Amino acid sequence: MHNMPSIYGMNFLEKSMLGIIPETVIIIFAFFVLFLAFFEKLAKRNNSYYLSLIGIVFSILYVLMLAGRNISGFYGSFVFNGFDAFLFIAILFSGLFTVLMSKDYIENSGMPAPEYYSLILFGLSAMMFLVSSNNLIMVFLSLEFMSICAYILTGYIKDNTRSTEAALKYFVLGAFASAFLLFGSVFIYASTGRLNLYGIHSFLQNVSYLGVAGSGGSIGIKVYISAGLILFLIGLAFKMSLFPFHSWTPDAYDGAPTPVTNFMATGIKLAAFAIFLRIYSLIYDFNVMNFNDILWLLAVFSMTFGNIAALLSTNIKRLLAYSSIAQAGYILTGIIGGGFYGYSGTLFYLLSYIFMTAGAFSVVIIFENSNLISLDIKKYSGIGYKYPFIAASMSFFLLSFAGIPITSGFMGKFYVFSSAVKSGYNWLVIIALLNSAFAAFYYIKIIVKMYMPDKEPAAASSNSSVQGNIPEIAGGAIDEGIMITIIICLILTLFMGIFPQIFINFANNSAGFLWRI
Amino acid sequence: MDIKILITWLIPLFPLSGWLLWGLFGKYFKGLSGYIASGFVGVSFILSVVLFFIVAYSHGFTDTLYPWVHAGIFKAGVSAVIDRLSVVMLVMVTGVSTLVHIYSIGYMEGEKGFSRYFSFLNLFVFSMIMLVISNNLLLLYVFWEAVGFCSYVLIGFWYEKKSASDAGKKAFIVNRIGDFGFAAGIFLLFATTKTLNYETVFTFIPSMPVYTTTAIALLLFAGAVGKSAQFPLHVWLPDAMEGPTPVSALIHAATMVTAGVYMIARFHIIFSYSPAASEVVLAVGTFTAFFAAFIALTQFDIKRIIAYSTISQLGYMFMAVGIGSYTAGIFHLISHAVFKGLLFLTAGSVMHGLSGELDLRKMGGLYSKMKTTAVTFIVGGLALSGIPPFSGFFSKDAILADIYNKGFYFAWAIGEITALMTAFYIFRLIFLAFFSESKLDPAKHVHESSKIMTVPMIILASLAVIIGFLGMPPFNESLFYGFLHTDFKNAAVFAPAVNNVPWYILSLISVLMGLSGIYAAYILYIKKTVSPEKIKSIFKPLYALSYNKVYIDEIYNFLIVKPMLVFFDFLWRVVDIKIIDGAVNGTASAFSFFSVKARKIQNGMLMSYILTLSIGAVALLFYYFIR
Amino acid sequence: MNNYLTVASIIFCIGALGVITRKNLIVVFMSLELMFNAANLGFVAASNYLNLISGDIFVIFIIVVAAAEAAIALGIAIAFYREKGTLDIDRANELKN
Amino acid sequence: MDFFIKHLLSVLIFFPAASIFLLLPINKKNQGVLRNLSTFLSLVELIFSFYLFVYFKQDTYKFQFVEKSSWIPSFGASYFLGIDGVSLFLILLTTLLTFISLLSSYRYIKEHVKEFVILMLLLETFMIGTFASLDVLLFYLFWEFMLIPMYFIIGMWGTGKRVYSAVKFVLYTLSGSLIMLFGLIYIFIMHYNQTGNFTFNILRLYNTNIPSGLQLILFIALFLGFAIKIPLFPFHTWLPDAHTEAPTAGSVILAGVLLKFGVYGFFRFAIPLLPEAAFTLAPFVIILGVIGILYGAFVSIVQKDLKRLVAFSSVSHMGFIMLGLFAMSVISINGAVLQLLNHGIATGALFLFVGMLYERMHTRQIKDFGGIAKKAPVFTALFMISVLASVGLPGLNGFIGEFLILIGSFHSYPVLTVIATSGIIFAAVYLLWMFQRVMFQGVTNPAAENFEDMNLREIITVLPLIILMFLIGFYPMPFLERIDPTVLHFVSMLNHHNIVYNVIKLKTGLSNA
Repeated sequence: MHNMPSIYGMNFLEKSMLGIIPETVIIIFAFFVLFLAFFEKLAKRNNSYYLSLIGIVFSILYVLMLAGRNISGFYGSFVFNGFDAFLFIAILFSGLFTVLMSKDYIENSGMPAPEYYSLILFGLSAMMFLVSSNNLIMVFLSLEFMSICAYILTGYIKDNTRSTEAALKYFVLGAFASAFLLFGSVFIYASTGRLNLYGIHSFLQNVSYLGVAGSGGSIGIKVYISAGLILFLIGLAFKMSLFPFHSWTPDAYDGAPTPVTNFMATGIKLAAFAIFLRIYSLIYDFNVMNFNDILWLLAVFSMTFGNIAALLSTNIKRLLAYSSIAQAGYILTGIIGGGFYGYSGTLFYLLSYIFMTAGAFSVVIIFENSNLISLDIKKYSGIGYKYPFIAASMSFFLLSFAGIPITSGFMGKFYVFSSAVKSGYNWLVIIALLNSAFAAFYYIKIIVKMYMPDKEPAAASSNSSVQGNIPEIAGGAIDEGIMITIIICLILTLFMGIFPQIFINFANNSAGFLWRI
Repeated sequence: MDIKILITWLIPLFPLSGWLLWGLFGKYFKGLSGYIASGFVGVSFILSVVLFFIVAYSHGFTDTLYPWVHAGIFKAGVSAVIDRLSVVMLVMVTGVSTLVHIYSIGYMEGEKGFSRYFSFLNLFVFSMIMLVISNNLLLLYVFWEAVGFCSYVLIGFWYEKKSASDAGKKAFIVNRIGDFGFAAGIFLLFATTKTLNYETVFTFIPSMPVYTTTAIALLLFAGAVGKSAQFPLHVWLPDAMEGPTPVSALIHAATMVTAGVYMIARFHIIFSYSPAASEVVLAVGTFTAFFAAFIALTQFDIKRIIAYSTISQLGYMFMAVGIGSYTAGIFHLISHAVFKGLLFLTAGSVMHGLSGELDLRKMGGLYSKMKTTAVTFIVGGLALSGIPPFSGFFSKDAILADIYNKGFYFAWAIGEITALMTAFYIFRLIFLAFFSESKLDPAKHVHESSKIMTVPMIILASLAVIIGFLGMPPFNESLFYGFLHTDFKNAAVFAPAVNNVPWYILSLISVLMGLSGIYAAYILYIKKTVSPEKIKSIFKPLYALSYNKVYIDEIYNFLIVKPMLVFFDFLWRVVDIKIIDGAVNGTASAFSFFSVKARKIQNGMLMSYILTLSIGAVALLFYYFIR
Repeated sequence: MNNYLTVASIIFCIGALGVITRKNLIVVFMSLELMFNAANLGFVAASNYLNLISGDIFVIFIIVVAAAEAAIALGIAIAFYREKGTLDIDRANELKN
Repeated sequence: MDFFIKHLLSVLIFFPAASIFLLLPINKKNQGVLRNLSTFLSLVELIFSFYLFVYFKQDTYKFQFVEKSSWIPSFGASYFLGIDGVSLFLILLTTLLTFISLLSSYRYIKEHVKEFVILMLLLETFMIGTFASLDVLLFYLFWEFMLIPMYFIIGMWGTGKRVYSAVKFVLYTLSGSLIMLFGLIYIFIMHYNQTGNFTFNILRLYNTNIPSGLQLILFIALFLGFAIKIPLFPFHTWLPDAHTEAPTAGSVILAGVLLKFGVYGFFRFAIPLLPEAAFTLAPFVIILGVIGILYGAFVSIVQKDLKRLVAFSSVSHMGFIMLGLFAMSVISINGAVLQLLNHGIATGALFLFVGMLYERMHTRQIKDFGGIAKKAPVFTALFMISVLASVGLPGLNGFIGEFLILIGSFHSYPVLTVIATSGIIFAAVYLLWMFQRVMFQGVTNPAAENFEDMNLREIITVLPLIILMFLIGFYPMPFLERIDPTVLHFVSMLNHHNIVYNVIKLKTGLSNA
């Protein structure tokens, strides 16, 4: 409650502006990139690509400058504190990766680059707004902003039926879900009369002091606010792609251009979880309603459904989509675990998650760019010998998904699960562990394909056995952007797996900001 | 280091080094290895004789070479006990081994794997020596099994013959069955006394509850049954005749098979404190003696006949130790070692002469062709059938007299009948092989064996004549008794002498038995006043029973081996693959089934997606508001 | 105000049902708009009841966003029609399993 | 030098991993260099590990070569290494077997040599780490990642249904160890709730006091993880497949080292952490072990595939070890630990010989062999020695371990011990029968006609194992006197727990009355 006065007290515009500088930078660069589209000459080559990279880097620098500040601007509809700093960095990284990995892809797709990059930048800024927004209006607006960018990006590739269809589905479902979110906020507003999150917080606090919201009291408020929160949760759960609000995930991931898939899988998920975490931590203290057992159900269903569905899927993008549903379940475990420990665990997991996902998708893109290979996993057979480094890193990311030690995936899982055990959700953890046991199967299935082509090594001589069906990378050379992405992801995944302490410290700081509210 | 201790450890050292030499560098030595090996064993024979006199004129001692296994309270060292019993055994073992080694040089001449043969023979001698002198049960058990292993290797010496390798395997496994009991006995002993060292164990025995003692004794005896081929574990010994004959002479007549008797004599305190166990020993011994002799009556394979006679003679020894007259048992052990070794060597020489012929029906009239062999064989035969003044007479009568005087009349009667049968079958063999008209094909050139083979035979034969006088009756005033019985003075007397019939009456009876057996063989096979066929037709079922070795092997095969194999196959094919692994793979397939179902939900229809979403929403609201 | 909210909820449900049942893309979009407007109604009612302005502000924003969404929607619809030659959403079944 | 000894364990753990960087630049075409270099490196590692043996103080149970530095403070996890008499020999076994299996695969591994040697060295790093780490999280890190190189080794160089076996191996063991992870996390949290600070230091976690009922559940959780690794009777089905399809080197490492981790886990974690549950459940574990002994032996008798036979024999041997461990007497645990080494040595050797047979005749079916003894005397002699060691013939290593186990267990579990003892009979049956059919009798398969005897490399490969068989058989003291103090301390610790436990039971009983 320490900064309550600063919320309702007078704020200076500069201070408010200071809070949103990173977003602003991104937006400005987005407009630059967009302007590039007007000049034929500039639109050629990769100006927009580099420009957006520069923008993101700048914004990261700004975030680092602001880190540690605690700003609340625009009459409390924004806050910027350690929590946001952490998530901004994460989101910007996911944007960075998305941009890095989309150079060749966009060229191959033959669509104009500037618009694409500007959309990504806009999406990024929207996510950052969403994270730092502290007001139901802002939440709704930035959510919609983000989603609209995502819709467009999903359907970005013209005359590609899959892309269009994905956009269609994503849009209809997304709008449907945000309608729920909206209606939820109606109820919340109606019951509390506040739109500012801190306001809601304080309201609930007072009510709970009066012993109303708890057991008994005026049923009206209790019912309204619970209904509102549930509807709100549904809206966010959609973005977090939790079962049963996941149904867009596989199709959208599948149809969308792969960099965009990566964007959705990392950025949007990150932002959604962040805002959910913020709201949840606000309402958690006083059990307005016992959220946890609903979340419990969602988590269990998500991970189980995701893993089981992924078990037999043959298209790698769909497989990753399903696995991301499962991962969402794991992340939710941390939130359920709750408390300082649980939240920092969740943040840690989110961070590690974006790195492994980005890595995996960039490997997928490499083979997609060389148009010889489809998304069918069968086509991956034997690439382990042709491209040792790429295959090795791919296996490493997959192992990280599976949660095998010395990868960040293990540390994250360990963190969130132990937090859940700490608050006594033993069955949840057992189920989650069993899940990750048989989830390992389909991750390993890909590794099997890459390294163990189904022919006797004795039969064919050393290398010719695996040369046969392997695609040549188009033009032989792999785009350096993607390689950079892979290397960064590899290093960070490994590093977070072995020496997680420094990242845990970051997560602790930001979680601390959550907690102090 | 004290000289006698040095000697003690040198005795096993020589054969051991021999084993290593031939085992590693055998192919560089060629024929030489035989002589050197015999030399080694000879040296340890001389050393043991020296040790014998040292002990005879001083007293026994024990020594520990090095601490071997120390784990917690479990302590066992490589340590030897040298007392009169062990030196007697040592002299016997090394002596017979030396002769057999020398004999083998001739017998195995030109064999492929000559050095391998001698290396394992040396290893056997080493193990046997260690078995005799070992001072704790762990060490005993170790070499108890080691000798079994040696016999496994040597029986299967001609491993390319399936029958040979089968026999070796059978010997090892049957012995293992016995050792299983032996091991259990050791465990029980350790569990009760917390030590395996002989003296310490023996101090505990008198104060031990008798049922424990009995249990221990019986379990140990199981080991003896296996090792000394007593019923029902006797099946391996006849098959063991697949091995080279000197091996049979050394291992399966003189030394290894008598280890059981030695063990009981060594643990006489345990056995004497448990009358029940001793009863069992007596019973088993008696039955086996009779049973084996009965089978031996009708066999035609000379080595098998001698093998069965070995089993039956071992039965005598067990009778002896079963009634607590350990000295007599050991005495019979020694004399039997001599004359049975002799019989085997001579049988080997016969085989050698006939280039591997074993079937009596294809022999005859060999006396003229191989005089030395024949004479020595007859000496052995007389000794076996207990005709004075041959050693067998003294030793066997010592046992039978004791049995009678201690009042086990039934056992005594059986013993006498067995004596009769023994005399009959051995002389049946002698007559058929050496005297009756020749049935072997003239093409085969029969020759007397070389000196290197005959000399050991002659030595053993002469021993068979003189050694008996060590036990000049009355036995318990004889030299041997006087020398050895001091070792057994601590034994509890559980079977006191009830009547004191003078020895000459009993001896007379048994001598008559022996003579009548010989006479029966004589009229059947030389005079032919009664044709064997006639006898055969009269006792047809009995004959069939005896001829087919009482069908023991068949029974085992059908009642135990076959069902077990079927059961194991069932375990593997059904329990392992179908049930357990089936469960494992079943879960996997179950998951993939669910996966198919789950992906049905993702059917690509926008409406169904929206439906799922809104159903989920409704469900959540509902879930909350019903609570 | 409960009545207002009830009405709003009913409208919302109608909209949802419309989205679920109708096959024509345009109708689906209309139903979505209906749901948004249900929310608007709720906000207006609430702010009126609570004598607060923030609800009304929210409504303005919602309308704006809805407009933007409609634009996207039509864009997608056109693209879809260009490819499939129809607006039947059941034809969007290329991505499955 | 002093520094070297001080950080010997770290050196041992990370030397193989570091040596990978030496191998990476080498072109995968020149396989000879790769083979020789990797073998040499593992030899160096082996020599390093001898220092461990030399500088090991044998008169104390305390952990030695201890290294401790902070790793993840916020989990209380630290880089905490140290060995006692048990892990000492297991580490030595690991280094030895890695060297041997690298040496053995010169002929077997024809393709992707580079990947192979790299994976082997990686595996070595993780195996040693698992034995050396005294921090639960560190242990788990090493423990679980170990699966991956092994999985690649089976899957890439295996035969027949290699992929199936590899995946089965990984999933089976992984599911086990994840359940185990739950148990470990729970204890970790429990310790936090009691003391208020996170720690993964196993020595501290020993002091967590856990109610009996909970202990049972947690013990079962840990039990699953370790029992699958051993593998104990009902969880053994991954083993035959993995063993059968794996390349020789893989089988050697799998049988020689990986199976030991289960027992080691029980020794280091399950039993000391949850002593009461261990005491309560010991009879059941022992029953499973004894079933395993007989079952493994029975099934081995009817096997047609050599490797499968040896695999099932491992099940039988591990049963003995479990019996010894859970009888919880000093003697039997001494025996069990010694038997861990013996099993590694004997079974490793058997797999090497089976591998040589396979290299020469390209079959593993017993019926295809026969009459090899005549062709290859040296091979026969050494093979026979290893077979007899596995049979448990006195004078060879196998005997000492089994005897100690049985004689130690007899006091508390006479009947079960006697049943287990009957296993020695069946061991003789299946191994000697196999040996007879493979080596003796006439030559049936023409391929056996020109069966060349072992060459120098192969002799060098197996010689260390053969020597060890005789050494342990005739003079096991160097091993036992180092193992004994550790075991003594272990048992006294348990007995202390046991007394407390009985006291509690007494109290509760009184309160109930």
